[in-house]
This record gives sequence, structure tokens and C-alpha cells, in this order.
Amino acid sequence: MRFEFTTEDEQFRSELRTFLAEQLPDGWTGPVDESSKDGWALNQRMRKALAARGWLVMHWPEQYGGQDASSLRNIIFAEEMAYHRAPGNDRFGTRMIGPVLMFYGTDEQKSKYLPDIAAGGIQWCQGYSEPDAGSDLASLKTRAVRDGDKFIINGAKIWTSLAHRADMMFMLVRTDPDAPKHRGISMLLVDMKTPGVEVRPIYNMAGSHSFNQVTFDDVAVPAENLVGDLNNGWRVGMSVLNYERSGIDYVAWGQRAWDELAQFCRDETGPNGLPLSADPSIRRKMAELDVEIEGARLLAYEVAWSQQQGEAPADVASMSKLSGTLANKSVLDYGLQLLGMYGVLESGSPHAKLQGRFFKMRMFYTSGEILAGTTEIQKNLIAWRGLELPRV
Amino acid sequence: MRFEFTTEDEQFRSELRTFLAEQLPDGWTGPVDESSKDGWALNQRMRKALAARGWLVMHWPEQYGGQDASSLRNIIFAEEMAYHRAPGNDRFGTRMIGPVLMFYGTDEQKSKYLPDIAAGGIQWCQGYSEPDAGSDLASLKTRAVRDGDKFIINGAKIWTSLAHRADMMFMLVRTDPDAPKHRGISMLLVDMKTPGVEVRPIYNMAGSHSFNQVTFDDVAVPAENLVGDLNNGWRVGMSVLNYERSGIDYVAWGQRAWDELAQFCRDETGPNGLPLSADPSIRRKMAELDVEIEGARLLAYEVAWSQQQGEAPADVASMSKLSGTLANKSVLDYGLQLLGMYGVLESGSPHAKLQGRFFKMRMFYTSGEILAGTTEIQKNLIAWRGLELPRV
Amino acid sequence: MDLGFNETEEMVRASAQEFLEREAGPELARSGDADAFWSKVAEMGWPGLAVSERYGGADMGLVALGVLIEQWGANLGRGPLFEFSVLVSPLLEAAADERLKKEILPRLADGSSSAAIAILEQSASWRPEDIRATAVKTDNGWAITGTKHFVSYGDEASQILVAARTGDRPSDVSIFVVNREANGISSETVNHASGTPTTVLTFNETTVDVFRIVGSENEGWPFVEALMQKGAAFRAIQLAGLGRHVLDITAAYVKERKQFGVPIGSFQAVQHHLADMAVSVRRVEQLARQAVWSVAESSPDAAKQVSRAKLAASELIPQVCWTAHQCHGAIGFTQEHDLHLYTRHALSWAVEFGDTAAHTDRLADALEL
Amino acid sequence: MDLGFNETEEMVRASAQEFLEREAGPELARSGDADAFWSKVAEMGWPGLAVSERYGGADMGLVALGVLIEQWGANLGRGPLFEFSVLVSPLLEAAADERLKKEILPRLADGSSSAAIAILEQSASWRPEDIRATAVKTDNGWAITGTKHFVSYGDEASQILVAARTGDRPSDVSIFVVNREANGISSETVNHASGTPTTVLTFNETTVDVFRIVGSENEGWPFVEALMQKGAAFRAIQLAGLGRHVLDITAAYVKERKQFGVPIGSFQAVQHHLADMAVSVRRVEQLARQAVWSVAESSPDAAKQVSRAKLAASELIPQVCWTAHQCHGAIGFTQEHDLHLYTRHALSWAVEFGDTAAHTDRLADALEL
Repeated sequence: MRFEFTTEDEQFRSELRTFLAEQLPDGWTGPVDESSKDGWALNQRMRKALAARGWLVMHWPEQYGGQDASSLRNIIFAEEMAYHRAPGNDRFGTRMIGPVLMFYGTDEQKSKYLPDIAAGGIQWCQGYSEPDAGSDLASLKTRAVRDGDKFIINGAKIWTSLAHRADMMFMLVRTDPDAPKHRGISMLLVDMKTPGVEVRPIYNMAGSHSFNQVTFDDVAVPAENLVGDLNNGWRVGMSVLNYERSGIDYVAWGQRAWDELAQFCRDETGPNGLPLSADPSIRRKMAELDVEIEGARLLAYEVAWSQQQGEAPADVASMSKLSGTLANKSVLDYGLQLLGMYGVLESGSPHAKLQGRFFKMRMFYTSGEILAGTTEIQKNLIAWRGLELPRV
Repeated sequence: MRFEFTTEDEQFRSELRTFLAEQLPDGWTGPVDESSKDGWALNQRMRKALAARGWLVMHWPEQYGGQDASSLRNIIFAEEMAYHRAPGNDRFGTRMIGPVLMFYGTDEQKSKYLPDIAAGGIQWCQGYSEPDAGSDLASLKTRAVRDGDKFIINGAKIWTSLAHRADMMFMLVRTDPDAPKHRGISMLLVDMKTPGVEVRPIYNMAGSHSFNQVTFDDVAVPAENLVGDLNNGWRVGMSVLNYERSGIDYVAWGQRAWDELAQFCRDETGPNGLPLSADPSIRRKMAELDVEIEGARLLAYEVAWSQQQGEAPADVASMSKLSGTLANKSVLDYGLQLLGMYGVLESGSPHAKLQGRFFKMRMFYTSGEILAGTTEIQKNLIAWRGLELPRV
Repeated sequence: MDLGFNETEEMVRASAQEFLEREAGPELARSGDADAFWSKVAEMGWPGLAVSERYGGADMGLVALGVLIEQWGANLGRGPLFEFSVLVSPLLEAAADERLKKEILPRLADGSSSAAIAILEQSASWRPEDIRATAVKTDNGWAITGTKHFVSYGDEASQILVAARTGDRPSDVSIFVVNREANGISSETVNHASGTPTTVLTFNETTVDVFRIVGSENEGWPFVEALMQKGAAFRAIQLAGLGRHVLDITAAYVKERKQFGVPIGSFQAVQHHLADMAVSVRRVEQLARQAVWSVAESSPDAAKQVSRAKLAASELIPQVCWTAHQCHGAIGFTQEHDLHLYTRHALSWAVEFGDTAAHTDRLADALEL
Repeated sequence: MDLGFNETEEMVRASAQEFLEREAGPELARSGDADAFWSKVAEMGWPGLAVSERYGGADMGLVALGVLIEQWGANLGRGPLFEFSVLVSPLLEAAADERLKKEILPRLADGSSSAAIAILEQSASWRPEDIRATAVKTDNGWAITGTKHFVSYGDEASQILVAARTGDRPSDVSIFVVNREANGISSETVNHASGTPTTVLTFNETTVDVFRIVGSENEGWPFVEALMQKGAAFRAIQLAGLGRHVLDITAAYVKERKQFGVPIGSFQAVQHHLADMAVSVRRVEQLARQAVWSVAESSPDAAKQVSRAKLAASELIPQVCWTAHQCHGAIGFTQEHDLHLYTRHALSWAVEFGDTAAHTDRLADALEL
């Protein structure tokens, strides 16, 4: 039992912090708005800079240009990036399709895509969700029909983050409509510039454009873009989701919000002329939130530590995602309560406190409990996988 | 819209308070322990005194010795009795089997039992739950077989409050094992002194004896003790449960506990030398609890008001029971927190604060969310009946 | 005890529901342009619903107004109805100079002009010592100088109710009705989460006629107190209406939306979410109606009931909205979907007329803690 | 970072689990008579697990002791193991007179005698100014007078660690090890919810030899602080163990118990209750292990980690118990069923070594609020 990182890990964390302080714009508070030109440019610049330091794919094996970095080293990376609200941590390429290709890809696929991902030279997006599927991902309907040396794709994907910025999509398609629903699915790689691919923006309720609907109208994709075996796409595709479920990003976002709120409480004066941080009811709630964050952080570390042991306890990943999103939400909710009438001034308003960030973040992170497996689904998984309760 | 009781209702409340102040022992804090000799004697005495004032069955029609008291008058009665932790409000007789007999009973049954109930001269108990049934009440297995002018009963009932004090039981038995489970049930009245009836105590985790297991070994009951039609017992029996589900008792218990806790906060000094009630975090929590109680009280009033309009919205009854039990529990939980190490000294201990009552009550009222329809069942009912969500 | 609506109340409820479901709602909330809608509201006679007949109102009382505001909340009604009918008109009727009343009340009551309130300053606090704007006596009346924050409809209104310091004791505050066209008023727009047009108004030696003071000099604070209490009670009932509507659309959605081959409303977890929402909404409805009734009847318990209602509404209705988001899944997270409009209003109303900290403290005082 | 157990820790865990599941548990908790059990515990060498070898211990360190206490919590171990091994022994080893150590440590470490702590008074507060009992210098040593509350195993113990005031400044407190057989000690039994034998001890000019002071005169308070911190960290890990056990028995029950023809564990509402319990237990386990590790390593973050662990454990584990009651239904409400034994212990441990208010304040301080 040892509740501290190694000296080397701590040194890495401190180098990363120095790097971020240098690379991010002065007074950077984030988060980045990737739909803006400046935001996207910063994302690109950061990604390249991370690649140059060898950090972008440090979790990859050396043979693919990585450093075989441990899961724990990796989680430090994710934690610091999220805490600093730093863009450029390209999860679709480096965390999702990259590892999938290493395991399931052909030699051609590996040599074609992996170097580009490692260099930060390509943006991927993930085509899984569909308009009618929701949590029942496996009910996806987008069809791909083999036609000579091509697949012809028809259908629609939704909630596709960064599709408007992406060069490539890895997507799940139905290749055998007669098989049981999990057995007729395949994974394809699609160039976003292929004729018939259309991207329409979906604005989220925080006001930013991060999602899209992507429609496929007789889109022809070379057959060699099949990843893994035909009709084995469910297994290939699900190997990606384990990453999505780690809660460290939410923990770090929550920690950052907590730190900002704590500073606000030290700086602002309450009705009695004392700093807000002297009010027992505020101290109490802030302490509670700190406990919630720390608990969620340890669960996220546990996920990483387990991976390092070669285990992948699915229930702990669910616990981590669930706890992280809740902790982050709790901090933001309390922030809005503390900010009172200032909490509902939108960012960009004169007089808004903390730049109106808390309102925007609260609206944005509503998605945390919905995307990549709702809180309800996580609880089901904990009950089924962790506790082996009966599914009826 | 009118959020106050009539002058007559308020006058009744005040008369009842005066009565309780006179009748209850000096310095009475309750709750009564009906398993003790003194406790049971007080219960009997209070019941007779209430009967003498005409209040025991004031909600009954005049023809049966009642006063046709309105549902609202009635809820005032229940609220004050519970607030004062006064024994003697005989719900099994006056609230349950009495009204059932008026509606379903034969003339003989009415004249045999109703006057006794009205005079406070008979104690009833309710034989519904069975060891293997739980929330699935209709799966009850206790059999009654017609044999000449008798029914012969075999089986067991459990969680039977006051069975050890009761003269009579009204019980549900299975009279047609081949019918669908809700259709083969009948209601019988059983004299507890009949040979073959055996009562065994079950102590609850608060340390008191309020429940029993009652076994029936070839118990012969006269056929005229059937209430309502043969095999129509499910409907007859369920007409009782609407009463059970009102939350006013829990609200009043919670209010009493809140009042005691508030006084404790005014009297006790915190580490800074000020009364606890000056601590903002305590003020905040006490205010929150007050809001929870008041909200639950209005829902209980709404149940009574609706009944007075001739309506019986099942979802509001469920909301009332759920809110009342939760509010009461919240107050007790906070009480234990405030009492700290003194909270876990048991009643009877020297040095125990508030006579160790909060611990005992917290343990006892754990049953609130379980008995008479669990919180989960109440939520199902709200969803099904109130919101018409689909049952699959 | 009567938890139902009497004939007048039911009439108001039914006509408000019918009208607002047709004319207001998300589309209006998005459009930003509410002029046409406001004309229709004026035709309904709603600004004057609780104004005395002698000033052109319908004199139907505050409880009926509460019924209206509940529906107004359910359908995101737009325009300064709340500001005038709940806040300004009762105060003017109670304490303003007859000349002022005759001059402005009829035009406000028929909706041809509108009013705003400018009380809070940078502190956003409802305590008299935090009123820093000053009113200084001049030959003809008063000159007001200071900055007021969170003024809803501050640019649209023709009359602004202003609280200003007129003496040195903390409570030496007076209330003035300032013509929006008067000299020295400048405004700055802020973006409010609810979309309600909101400004920061700065008064620079703004001249106010002597008859435009409400009540006596230095005696204005009790009016502000009363106004804050009304505001809190009516925001609570507005939140109740909103919560009911969000519950309704969510219940409808989970009956329709299918996943894993069945409506998601058949999953017990979803059913329990909805049940929790239903309990919260019902509790807030009753507490808020009780609060409005207590204020209308000047009940001795009004302070308690208002703070209870506001606390419950401010905590539970935003929670109802978040649970609704959870039940809607990704679609409810989009700008295109209407749900977030309700959430934005709920969050906004929750902090107005005293936030949780303020009402907690008031309630604890009232409970003698 | 290593969230697993090393070889020693795993050995302690496995043997503790094996032994305690067999020898302790509800039956022991009910019996009240723990003498036979305690002899076996002594044979296992547990009282001396973290005591130095020179005083007859196994010197396995505090982290291993934490692993043991987690299992002790899971199985409701009985007897003053916690009092001596967690609280008294580290303090004596660190600061007691060599003569005292040689005289009492070996007999405590081998379990042939036992220790108790008598620090808290009527205020139940862990602040130095609330220590009112006094120790006055005499010819041969000290005379202690005062009343100590909440003394677990106060009648069974042979040595009592007492905090008494020896000067006028708030922190002028000294620590003494008093022989339970000394003059002037009277005791009064209180009924504790956990069933732990608990007394109020009154000292009336009780004579204490001069070498029985621990550390220097007036310098005892930091020892009390350290003891409180250890107590809090180890209560947290004890609660973690208890929570895990309650989760296990509840999961087993809902798989077995059928209603409406299916195991109740197949209802989504029950599944989500269990999932919530599982998350709480896992969080508390990790926080508590981190706290014990921090204390063992004298980490600069120890104060934070201990308060976090204690706050989480004290809030979440009682909640886990209440949810377990909800899942068990009526059967879990009976005295006969074991569940309430865990609930009683959880409620008791939650308020010991600093309740929620105390640790909240400490944590807020440590977080520079």
C-alpha cells in the first residue's frame, strides 16, 4: 500500500505543469471553445507541442513511437491537462482508434495512420451514436454493404464531437442485418472528405458547437478500411469505451472549479464584513466537496493502477466515471449557489463574476452524466458486473 | 384557496391540546412503550378517555356513534396525538376494521363490534403480512378451508403489531388456491383466544416488542366471521391501506423532534461560547429541515382535503407517506449528528442527552420506509398511478 | 383549509393556461421580440389584474394574481408583468402620492407603459445598509446618484422604482418613482441566463419631482422589505408552474422514447426519477400557494411561509430540471431542444428576491433560532 | 502509487479475515462475554502487532495494523484492541519513561492486560481548553481529580491513559498512565449503542507515580492531537471494513430473497441501491487506507487525509447501513437479525475521534479556508 506517486512520476507532473504554463496563453482560464478559430488553432498548436515533447502518445508502445508510459503516468497526464483546461489531448486518435489499430489493425492500417496520430497531424472523430439508439448503442442502423472492393454506407450518426474538425472517422456500421444485434456490426475508417458525408452542427445548451450530426449518403469506403473481422465490430468498438469511462477528467475539472471557488471565498466579503471563507456553513460545504473530489480521484487512480496490474475491473471504471461526474457537478452547483445573482450572468457580460464560467460549465457538464454511459447505466453495470446481481 | 383551518377546527385543536395536557402524565415525553405494563395501562386509559369525549370515533357516521367529523378535523386529531406522542389512538379498530365493517359488514357484525370499538373496549390487530410475502402482499399463503359452519385456518402471519394485546384480528386468508392470486383471498375476523392461535413476540431493533408472529394451527372460526363476499377479500382488505399511507403521523413526529432539537440548540453552548443556534451551519440545516417538514405537512393536509372533496388521489397519498417518513428521518439523522457522542448513549443511561430518545427513535422509525408500502413501492405507485408511466 | 381554487381563481387559471400555451412558451422565449405578445397580454387586462378599479384595474386580488403568475412561469411568459403587477403596483397603491398614482397607474394597468425596479446594487444584497445610491434634496424635489444592478426590463420600462439613501442611519432609505426619460440615466446591458432583458442603470444627479417619493423620507425600507417578500413568494409560485410543466413534458417524453425495445418510462430507475420530480413539484406548488395566500392575507406567518416556499422552490425546481435533463438524455442537452430554456429560467428565479443563504437566515430568525 | 497490499499486509488481511469470520461476528457482539475471544486474540499476537520487538511486539507497523483493524471492523471484533494498539502503544513508545514502558508494554502487547483512554470530559470535545480534570504535584508524583466520559473498556483495563490540566494556559495539559487499581477511582456504567462496555470514570485525588507522566509536564497536548488523528484514521478504516461486510450480506440477501416471483436483486431500484452502496464503500476504503498510510508515513498531508477519510466514513457508512435496512425490509428491522448490530457500531464509530463538525472545521483549516 503506497499512496504517493514515485519521484519520477512527480517529476513528470512538474515538467508537464511547467510546459503548460509556457504553452498556454497568459492568464489562460479555459475551457477552450473549439468551434472558434482561435480555439481550434490553440488546440492544434498544443497538440503539436505535446507531440514534439513525446507526450502525445507516451502511453503507446515504443514500436509505435510511444514511451510505454504506465497507466499511472498516463493518468497524471490526463489529470493535469484537464485541470489546466488545456486543449490538445487528442483522445479520439491517441486514446481510442490508435490502440484499437495496434490490436486489431492490419499492417497497412498501422503504418498508414499511427505515425500521423503520434505526430499530432490528424484529427479523428467517433461514429457510434445514432439518433434512435441512445443508451442502446447496439441497436445502431447505419448500413454498410459490400460492393466489390468497397463498402457503401448509408445512415446517420449523431453527437459526433469534433466531426466538423475531423479528418477521419472510425465508425460502427451494420454489415449483417439478419444477425443478432451485437453480431452484425463492423468497424470502418472513413475519410470525412468522401463524397456523401455531410456534417451538420448541433449546438449544445451551453451555447457552443461541439457536436454534430453526420449523414452518409452512398458513401463509398475502400474495403481495406475495415478494422478487425467483418461482423466483429461490436467487440472492436467496445474496447474503446473503457477509456471513455475513466473519471479523472471530471475529477480534475471539479478540482479546478473548487480551487477557483475557494479563492473566490477568500477574496469576497460576506454581509458581516468577514471573508466568505470564514462562514461556517460555507466552510462546511467546501470541505464536503473536497472530500467528494478526493474520493473520486482515488477511484480514478484505482482504475489506472488496476490497468497497470493487468486487470480491468469494469465496476471500478463505472464507479470512477459516476463519482467524477457527480463531484464535478456538485462543485458547479454550489458555485452557482454561492455566486447568487451573479451566477446567472453569462460569460461575456460586464460585471459577471469568475467570467460567467460557472454557469457555462454547469450547463456544459450536464452532459457528463449522459454521454459515454449514463449514470443509470453505470449503476446497472456496477450491480451486474461488480455485485453479480441478476439481470432479468 | 385558503391556507388556514376554520375557527371551529382551530378550537377543536386547542381543546384537544388541553385534554392531552390534562390526561398525559406530568412531563410526558413519550413515546409509549406498549410492551410495558404501565405503557399499556396508559394506552387503555387514554383510549377510554378519548371515547368518553366522543373523539375516538369522531370520524364515524353518527349512526354508529360518531360525529361525522370531516377529514380535515380528523387530520388535526391525528397530528396532535402524534405530536404529543400520546397513546390511545386506536387505528386498527377505529380507522381500519371499523370503517370496513360499516361498508362490507353484515348487520350482525356491525352491531357486535362497532359499539365496542367506539367505546374503546376492544383491541384489534391486523393479519395481512406473511413471512414470505413482503411487498408482494397478495402472494399470501395462510389457508382457510370451509368446514360446515366454520372456516379452519392454517398458516402464519408476521409483523403483527399489538397481537399480544389484541382481542381480535382481522385477517386475509386464501380461500381459493386455484384462482389468480388476487381473486382467492377472503377477510375473516378471528378471536385471538381461539385454540390454535399462538402469538410469539418479535423484538425490533430499537429494543421494544411491538411486532409478533402469529401462527394458526387448525383454528376454527365461525363462518359468520367472513367480511364481505367469499374470495373478495383483496378488495375488502385494500380499503384499509389508504388510511395507513397518510403521512401526517410521521410529519408530526418529525415536528416534535425538530422542536426538541431546536430547544436543545438554544440551550446548549457551542465551542465558541455561543448557543448552537447561532452557528450558521446549524441554522441552515435546521431551516432546511423545517422546510422539509412543512412541505410534507401540506401534502398530508392535501390527502385529507381531497378526501373531503370525495376524491382519493392515490399518488398524493403515496407522496404524503414518502415525504413524511423522509422528513422524520432527516430530523432524527441530524439530531444524532448534533448530539455527537451523546447521540449513541441509549435511553436509560446516566448522562444521555434528551433521554437518549433520538437514538431510539432513529432505530424505530427505520420501519417508516419499509412498512405499509416501502418507499420504492410508493415511488412506483406515483409513477404508475399519478404519471401513468407504463408497467412492463 | 381549502387547497382548491375558487371560481375566480379557476377562471384566471383556465384563461391564463389557454392563452399562454398558445401565445407564449419556448418560441416566445427564443424570439426575443415580445412586443406583439405584450399587446395581447395588455388586452387580457393582466397588468391590472390586482390593481384597484379606480386606477383602471380589475381588483381581483393577489391570490388570483398568484394563479396567473404560476401559469406565467409554466409557459415562460415574457415582458414586465411581474415587475409591475407583483412588485410596483401594490406598493404604489399603498403609499404613493395620489397625483402620482393618477398619473401613472392607469397607463401601467392597461399595459400601455411598464415599470421596472432598481433596488439592488453591486452587493446584490437585500439589506438596507447596502443601498449606497443617494437622493439629495433640491429646490424642486430630489437628485439621485448611484448605480443599480440587475434591473429587469430597465430599458423597456417607462417608470423605474428606485431605492436611495436619504440619511445616515442604515435604514434611512427612501423610494422614488423615476421617469425613465429623466436626465442623467445611462444603461449598460448584461446577458442574463434567462434571456430577460437586464441592465445596469446608472443615475447621475437624476432629477425627481417631489411628489414622486413613495411614503415619507427615510421611511422607504419597509416597502422594500414588503416588495422583496412579495417577489420571493411570487417567484416561488412561478417556479412551481415551471416545475409542473417540466414534469409534464418529461413524463410525455419517457412514454414515447424507446430504448432496448421498450419506452424508457418503463424502467424503474426512470420511474423513480419521475416520481421524485412529481413529489418535488407538488411540494413546491403547495408551499408556494400557501406563501402567496399568506402574503395576500397579511398572515402573521407570512415571513415564515414565504421563506419556506422560496427555499423549497429554489432548491427543488432546478433539481427537477436537472433530473429532466437526465431523463431526456443527449437530445435535452442541445440548444435546439426547449428543455434548457426552462432550466435557465429556473436557475435565474432561484437566486432572485433573496437567495438560499438570505432566506435560510430569515427563516431561522422567524423560527427563533 | 500502489493500491494493493504487499506480502505482509496480505498475510495480515488473510489471517485476520479467516480468524475473525470464525471467532467474531454478530454472535460475539451479542454475547457480551468476550474473555475467551480475547485470549485467542492475544494468542494471535495482535495487541502487539505494531509494538517494537524489544517490548514484546511484532513490529509490523501501522499500515499492517490498519489492515487488521479493517477486518476487525468487518467482523465486529470485541475487546480493547483498538484502545491499546492504535492509541496507547504508539504514544507510550514515543514518549513514555523507559521504566514505565518496560513495566507495562510487554504485558499489554501480549494481551495479558489491557489499556483504556480517558481524555474526553462532559463537553465531549477534543480541544485542550475543555480538559478540566487536574493533576496536582505531590511529594511522590501527582494527584488527579476530575471526571472522564466515554471511557471504553474503562472497567476492564489495567492501565488508563488520562489527560489532565497541569497549568493555566489552555494547552497546559499533561498525560498520565494511571493504574486502574489506584486509589480514588470510581466508575459508572453507561449503555452504549454499540454494546461496547463504556464507563464514566471519576478520579478523586488519585495518586500517580512520578514516572507515569508521559513526556514533560504541560507538554501533553500534542500527544492527544496525535492520538485523536490516529483514532480518526483507524475508525475510518474500521468503518470501511464494516461497510464492505454490510454490502456483502445485503448483496447476498437480495439475490436470495424473492418477491413477485423474482429475486428482489433483479429490480432496478434495488440494483441502484446496491450500486450506491458499492460506490460509497469503495470510496471510503480508499480514503481510509490513504489516511492510515499518511499517518503511518507522517505525510505532510496527513491532517487533510485523515479528516477526509473520517468525514467520508462517518457520512457514508451509516448511510450504507440504512440503505441495507431498506433492502432487507422488515426482517432487517428485528433485533434477532444481525444487521442492526452493524448499524449500531457504524453510528457509534462515526462520532468518535472527532465528529463531522470537528473534522469539517479541521479540513477547512487545512485547505486554508
